Amino acid sequence: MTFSRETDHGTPPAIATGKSVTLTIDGQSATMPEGTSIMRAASLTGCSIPKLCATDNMESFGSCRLCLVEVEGRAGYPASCTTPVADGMVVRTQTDRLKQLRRGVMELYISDHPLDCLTCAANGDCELQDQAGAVGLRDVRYGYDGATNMGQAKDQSNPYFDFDPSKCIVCSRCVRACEEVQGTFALTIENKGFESKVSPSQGEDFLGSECVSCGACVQACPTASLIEKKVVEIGTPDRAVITTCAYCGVGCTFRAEMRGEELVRMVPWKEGKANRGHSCVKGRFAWGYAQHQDRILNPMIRASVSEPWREVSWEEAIAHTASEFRRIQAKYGTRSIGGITSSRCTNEETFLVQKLVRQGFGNNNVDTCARVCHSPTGYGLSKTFGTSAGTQDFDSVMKADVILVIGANPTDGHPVFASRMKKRLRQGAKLIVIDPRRTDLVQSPHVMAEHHLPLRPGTNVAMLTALAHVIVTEKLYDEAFIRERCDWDEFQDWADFVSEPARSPEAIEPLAGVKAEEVRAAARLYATGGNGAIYYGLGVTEHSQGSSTVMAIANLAMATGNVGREGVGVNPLRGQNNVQGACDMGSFPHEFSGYRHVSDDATRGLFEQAWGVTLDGEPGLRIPNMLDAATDGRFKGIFIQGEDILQSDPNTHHVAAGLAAMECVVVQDLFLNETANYAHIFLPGSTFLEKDGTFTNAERRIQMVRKVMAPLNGYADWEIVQLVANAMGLGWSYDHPAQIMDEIAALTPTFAGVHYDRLEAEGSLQWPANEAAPDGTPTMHIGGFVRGKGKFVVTDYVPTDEKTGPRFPLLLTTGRILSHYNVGAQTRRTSNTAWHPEDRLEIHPSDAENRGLKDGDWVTLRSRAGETTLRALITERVAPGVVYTTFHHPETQANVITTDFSDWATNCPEYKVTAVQVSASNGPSEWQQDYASQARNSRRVVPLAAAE
Amino acid sequence: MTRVFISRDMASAALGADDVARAFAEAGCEVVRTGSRGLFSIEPLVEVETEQGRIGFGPIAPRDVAAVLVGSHAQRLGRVEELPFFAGQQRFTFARCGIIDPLSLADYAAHAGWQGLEKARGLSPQAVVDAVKASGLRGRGGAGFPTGIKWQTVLEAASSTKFIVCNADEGDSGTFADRMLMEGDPYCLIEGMAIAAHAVGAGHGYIYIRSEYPYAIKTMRAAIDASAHLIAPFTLEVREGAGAYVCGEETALLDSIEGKRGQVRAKPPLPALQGLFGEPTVINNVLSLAAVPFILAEGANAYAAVGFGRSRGTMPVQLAGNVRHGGLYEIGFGITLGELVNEIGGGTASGRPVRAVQVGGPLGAYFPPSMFHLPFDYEAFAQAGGLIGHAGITVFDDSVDMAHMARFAMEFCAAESCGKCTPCRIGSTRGVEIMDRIIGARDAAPVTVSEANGGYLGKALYSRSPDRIDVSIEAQTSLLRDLADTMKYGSLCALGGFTPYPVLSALDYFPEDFGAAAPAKEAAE
Amino acid sequence: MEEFIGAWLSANGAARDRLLPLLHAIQEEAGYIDDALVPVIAKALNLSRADVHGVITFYHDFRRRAPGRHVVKLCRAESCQARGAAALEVQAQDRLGVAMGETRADGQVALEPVYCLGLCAIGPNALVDGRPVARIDGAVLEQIAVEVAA
Amino acid sequence: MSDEPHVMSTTQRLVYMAEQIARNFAALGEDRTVTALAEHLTSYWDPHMKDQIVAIARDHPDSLSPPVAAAVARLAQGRTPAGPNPAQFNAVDEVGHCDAG
Repeated sequence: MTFSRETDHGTPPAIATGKSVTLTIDGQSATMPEGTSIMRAASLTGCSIPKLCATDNMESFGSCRLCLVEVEGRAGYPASCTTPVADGMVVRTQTDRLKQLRRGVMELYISDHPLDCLTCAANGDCELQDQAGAVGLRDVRYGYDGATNMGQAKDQSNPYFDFDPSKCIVCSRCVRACEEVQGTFALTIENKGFESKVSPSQGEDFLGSECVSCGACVQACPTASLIEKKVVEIGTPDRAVITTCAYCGVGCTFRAEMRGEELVRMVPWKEGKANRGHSCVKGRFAWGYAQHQDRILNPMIRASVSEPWREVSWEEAIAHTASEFRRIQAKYGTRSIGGITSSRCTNEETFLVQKLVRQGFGNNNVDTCARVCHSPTGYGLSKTFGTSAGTQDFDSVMKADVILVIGANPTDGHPVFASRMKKRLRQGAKLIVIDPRRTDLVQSPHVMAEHHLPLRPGTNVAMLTALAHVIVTEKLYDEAFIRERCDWDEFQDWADFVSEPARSPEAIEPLAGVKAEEVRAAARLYATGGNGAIYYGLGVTEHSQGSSTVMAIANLAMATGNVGREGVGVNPLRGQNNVQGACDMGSFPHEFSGYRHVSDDATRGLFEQAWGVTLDGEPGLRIPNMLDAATDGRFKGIFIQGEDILQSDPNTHHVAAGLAAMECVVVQDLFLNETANYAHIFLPGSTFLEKDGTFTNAERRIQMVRKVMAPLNGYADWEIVQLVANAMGLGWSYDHPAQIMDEIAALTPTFAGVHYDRLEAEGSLQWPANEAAPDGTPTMHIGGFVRGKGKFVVTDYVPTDEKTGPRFPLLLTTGRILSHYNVGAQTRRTSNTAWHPEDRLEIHPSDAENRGLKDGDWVTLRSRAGETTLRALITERVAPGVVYTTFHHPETQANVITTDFSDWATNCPEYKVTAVQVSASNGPSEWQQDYASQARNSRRVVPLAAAE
Repeated sequence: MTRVFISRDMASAALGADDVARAFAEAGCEVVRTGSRGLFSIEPLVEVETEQGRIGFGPIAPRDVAAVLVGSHAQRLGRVEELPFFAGQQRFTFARCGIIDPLSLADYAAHAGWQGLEKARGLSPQAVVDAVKASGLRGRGGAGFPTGIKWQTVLEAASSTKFIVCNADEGDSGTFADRMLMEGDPYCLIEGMAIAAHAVGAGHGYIYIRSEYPYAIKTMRAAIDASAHLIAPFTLEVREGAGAYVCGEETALLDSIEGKRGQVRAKPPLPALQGLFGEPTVINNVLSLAAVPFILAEGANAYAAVGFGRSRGTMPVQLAGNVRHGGLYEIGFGITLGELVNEIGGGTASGRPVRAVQVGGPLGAYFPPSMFHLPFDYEAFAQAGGLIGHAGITVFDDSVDMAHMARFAMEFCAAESCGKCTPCRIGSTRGVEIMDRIIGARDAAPVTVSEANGGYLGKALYSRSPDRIDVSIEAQTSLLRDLADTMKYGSLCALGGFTPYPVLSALDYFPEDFGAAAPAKEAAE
Repeated sequence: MEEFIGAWLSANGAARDRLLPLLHAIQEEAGYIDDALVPVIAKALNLSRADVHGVITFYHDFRRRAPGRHVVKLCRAESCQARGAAALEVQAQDRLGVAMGETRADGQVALEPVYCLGLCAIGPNALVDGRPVARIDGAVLEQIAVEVAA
Repeated sequence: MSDEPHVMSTTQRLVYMAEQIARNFAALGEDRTVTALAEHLTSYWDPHMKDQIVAIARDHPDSLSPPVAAAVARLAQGRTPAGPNPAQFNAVDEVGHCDAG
């Protein structure tokens, strides 16, 4: 693909009314939907009307006055961006008079703009420059001795972009982008008239302002006033490749804009159906890790973890890997090794890793990082609805009337989707937030939750059942829907169960700590407020009753008829870019791709036939059970692709003990991660920029990942897995990931229609995509549930065994922050650390006061599992008795604290509830010190040249 | 006890009426504070209640109390309504102003108050709208849009929430009718708004009053409190502006009420369909709404019977600036400019010849006496390259420098531009610069920073050294015309769009002030 | 001031459209709107700091710094100019020792422009600490100067 | 639960897991709990874990609650101890087999 700017029709499409009008533009007849602007109509007809303040991802504004047109029978020269088309209208967009007016306006613009085009970073990629040319401006008769806004200091505080007010034309596109697209309202125009100036917050610099660095303003800027530092450094791009972001489960599509082999910038792609042209600070800017000096580019091996690493050739590394696995299996048995697939890798890579385990290792010991995040989603939604996935596409939120957010913090975790949700909220949808913390959604500029239920961590099921109690006892349920779509007897069992007085909001008030009246009001709103859509995150799943909570959510949606159309549904906000895909691809030890149990003979037969081996019909081990088996001496080798279980999994001591007990730990990753401290073989991985493949986002959307540069490590990850497989004698012969997808399609009914040629042509597909749904499935369960009748499951509240007591009186819950992603392996290696250089412990002022803590003090955080130290952040975001931290920095070792209690059905760890004590401290804990020294020791590398 | 009537109007107060009132009170009189009658040359005016009616004395100072009370004062005016300035007026809207205690509900009722609302409540909303249509009432804020049609649009808009907004952001120099009405007869405006609310189905209304009118704000607030029970369930509140002229533009005003920067919105959507908080909104000027009670009470025909051409009813004309009998003169449309300035206004206050009048505030054209034949009528003024606006007439004597006034028009636009659209935001500043060059060349002295601009705006205007452009009067005049063209046809709202009126009219009618015989009226369209 | 804001909001409501009334109230109470109050206002009305800052800087009325002890708002508009306001402006700057739009160094008096007070037949006019004064000539200016010297 | 750091042995953990699952099914009543638990263990537990819980039930019957014991008993029916499966392992072709050596 060569470089061309995306077509900009100037104004968004009209809100569909079904009516259309016919008009004449420059002699051409055009039929347009009612409400379309003249500007858009002209653009679609092929007439280009000059414009500066208009861009088609924002409402028209009408300030630049370049787009004036003539309309027959109307006085004056209406702005084409703000004037809708009308039947029979005759529009002229190019007349001498218009040229004269446009030149007059442009002359004014240029009278207050520096004439340094030749040395300007945006030279050649500047709308002002283009439009000055388009209107034929040749002279500025005002001279340059008048007042100007030039010569103002540049703001270079943001690590990724500069703001040069001298080049600003005050079109307000940045301000509007911040409001309309991002919903942060961090920008304004300061002063008025000639002194109007773009101002971050209160006239401060961008970094110190409310700006969240989503990049929407930079993208919107038509001049070099807001420009990426990389463009200044490298120059304007000369080609662009469409690809998919490798951060969270939103799955934003980007244009990777390149200059030669260098990536200049990532710009959100307007055609991207998940992000609709928007981005966040991670996807937009935080890709520098791909070139970070910490990346390991050569394979390495060592006999024991106390030795330094020895760089070796790929051949040696692969051969050693294969031989170690075979040696271990020969000695300890087939089931003594396993693998972990990565939610950050592509579907194709994930599929290959599980295939390696099932076909090559001959067992089902494959698991994935979804174990620690959304495994309860898979279990719960599969049991109730019949499909282990969310029911909607993201667009659906724009039709929701009541949005219920449970245990999710989308403005930090899924910011691009949060922006759309906030847009819908600004349009008037109502919001209910169930979360122990006062997240940004509860109250932030222009967003205010109708009800916030700040429940005590660990009481989700009790709370959801109380909501159900209100809906059932007040007869707010949708009987027609239930009778038609669900099993009525099961509903009645469930209704009887939830109706018991012990499950009323009043009964659980002492337990959950939320006023019963507020719970009742929230239940009524959800049940009766129109389209009710539930969005949830890890605050639902990462509990001892994660699966029950998911089923309780599904029960609520079914009871109120909020499934099976746009604007409703049950929507897990997936944590990682491809966690949906990794699960779809058969990464769980009990099921093949497409969620089919390994014990099912027909399915197994299909795979056995395709792969030419006999497959194990017994489920394999889950990650924690692998670690137990390792500690017991029965599990000796593991292949871990792109996951840092030591940092991300709970009870670090337990993980470390398990890993230490193994004979061959193979880590495939970009960096020497924490798990690699216990590894014997390190296979350098490739980034999403260096390979082809697909990711599946939280809305089941399969999107292309495209190689924009050659892998620095020499191989894409799928190639490395293939090398290992072939070294183990599996005889794979994939030349391109497209062939892997063909195999997936052939073996997986829900993916039957997914092929690269279709993805290329259509941009994306939402599974199921097969004969029954040739165009994919944006909304699931229309007309009926996948499993047949929707199943109401009785979800009894079973308190966690992790309990507070005199020694551990506080409850710790964990989460993430906007600028960082999971364990931070990527984002810590970018300038995103400017926003969040360390993990902090949020503690309520009263709890801090009781302990004599001041903001910023070092504190020891201690649980039954271990202790760590970090600095305190005193805030009323958390309730008294609750503390909160993120887990982005390995120094913090937050998972030293978390216990190995887990979800009863899936063993998803109970990250969100740990009983802790907090006390003043003066430095790092013993474990942190030991660990730091061991990590240093473990990371010694003898380079290839020296090793030879 | 003698009853005396003394105005509490801000203009009267500025001339010392409060001290006079205190003096009469101290002298044992019952002092009734009224609005102003509207002739400022006789303010502070004291009217003494007698058997012959209210006998006026003015202007009066505190020391004059005794002389007034014995009736011997030299400034004895007789019955005020019989003075020539008042005798010729047709006071429909201002019938009560200056006569009643503005906050006395009893006074208001006794002077035919609430009759319009009562009538309206007996009619269907459509019938009320029809009456307003039939009266021919056009928006008194300046644009002259038929009020009834606007109401019809709001009436037909499907929404359960609608608003009535009164534009009382009377920022035009030379106008004060809104202020006088709000201070002198606030219930009249409230009644008009209540009728509008009934007509379109609105539940709440706002009166947006500029902060420069503290008296009006106070009076309106008190009047709203006192009359709440009479207009219920309709409710009203006053919103105070904050010194932004542009908020007189209706969409900027709506944004300002919403708590935003008072920037102009692009239209469509029309406020009638998506106005305040996105809901259908009637937004009318004070005088439009205040005309409505008369129309309902006396009938549309009574109103429409007066007027000229398509301009029906009366217009409260305001005579201002250097004028002998400055004040408010309500009269049917059609009276000529000359009659107003010379006969009613009595020529200049300075006694020097009238050289120019600006009609319609800072965005209105300057006319020389040669144009005094113009009838006061929306269409006639538009045709002559001007506008009636809010019907303020500012009179200048022959000492005026019209180039300076043209510069001031640009300067005012620069000071008040909201900054949204480019022609106004940059153009107004460039306009000031051009005028400085023209004046500089005319005065044959190079412009220097200190000389041309000692003031606060000057600092922003000159930051770089002169460059090589043609600074001749001819070139700059031609550039001025081009700039005016860009502003007039390119601006988003009337601030940038109408600033060319005073500039070009000054240039066309008074070319001698611009240093050269500028080409006669050619670019003015 | 935070208490004042809290009390005002509980009496008057905390919707976005209360922003201008609140800013007026704060300015009436404190004489100006300190930048440090912006986050408090923003949070209370569920706005961003940028929103509030943009509004404060848009309107001429709102001050971000303490004003002079006395404020003279002198009308510069056409009707007053027709009655000699331009010359008066020069005189006033001289007599009060402060440029238009500024506060005198000693903080005693600020001279601010105002565009029309609606007293257009009796100019030149001013608001002296909120009190309207009309027909200002040399003598009246002198009275004003004495008044604001106090 | 004591406040001492808890490190569970694998045996303890399996018992804990089975009991935890049972508690979450308890609202169904004992019969259905036993069925559901047995199904769950069959579907999600690796063969060795199944063998272990069966062994626990056999060797330490007191360590399991009645419904868990009943479910494990149902699970035990028809199970043979699992172990390395050379045939399956060797189903991989020769090269792989050699490599493992």
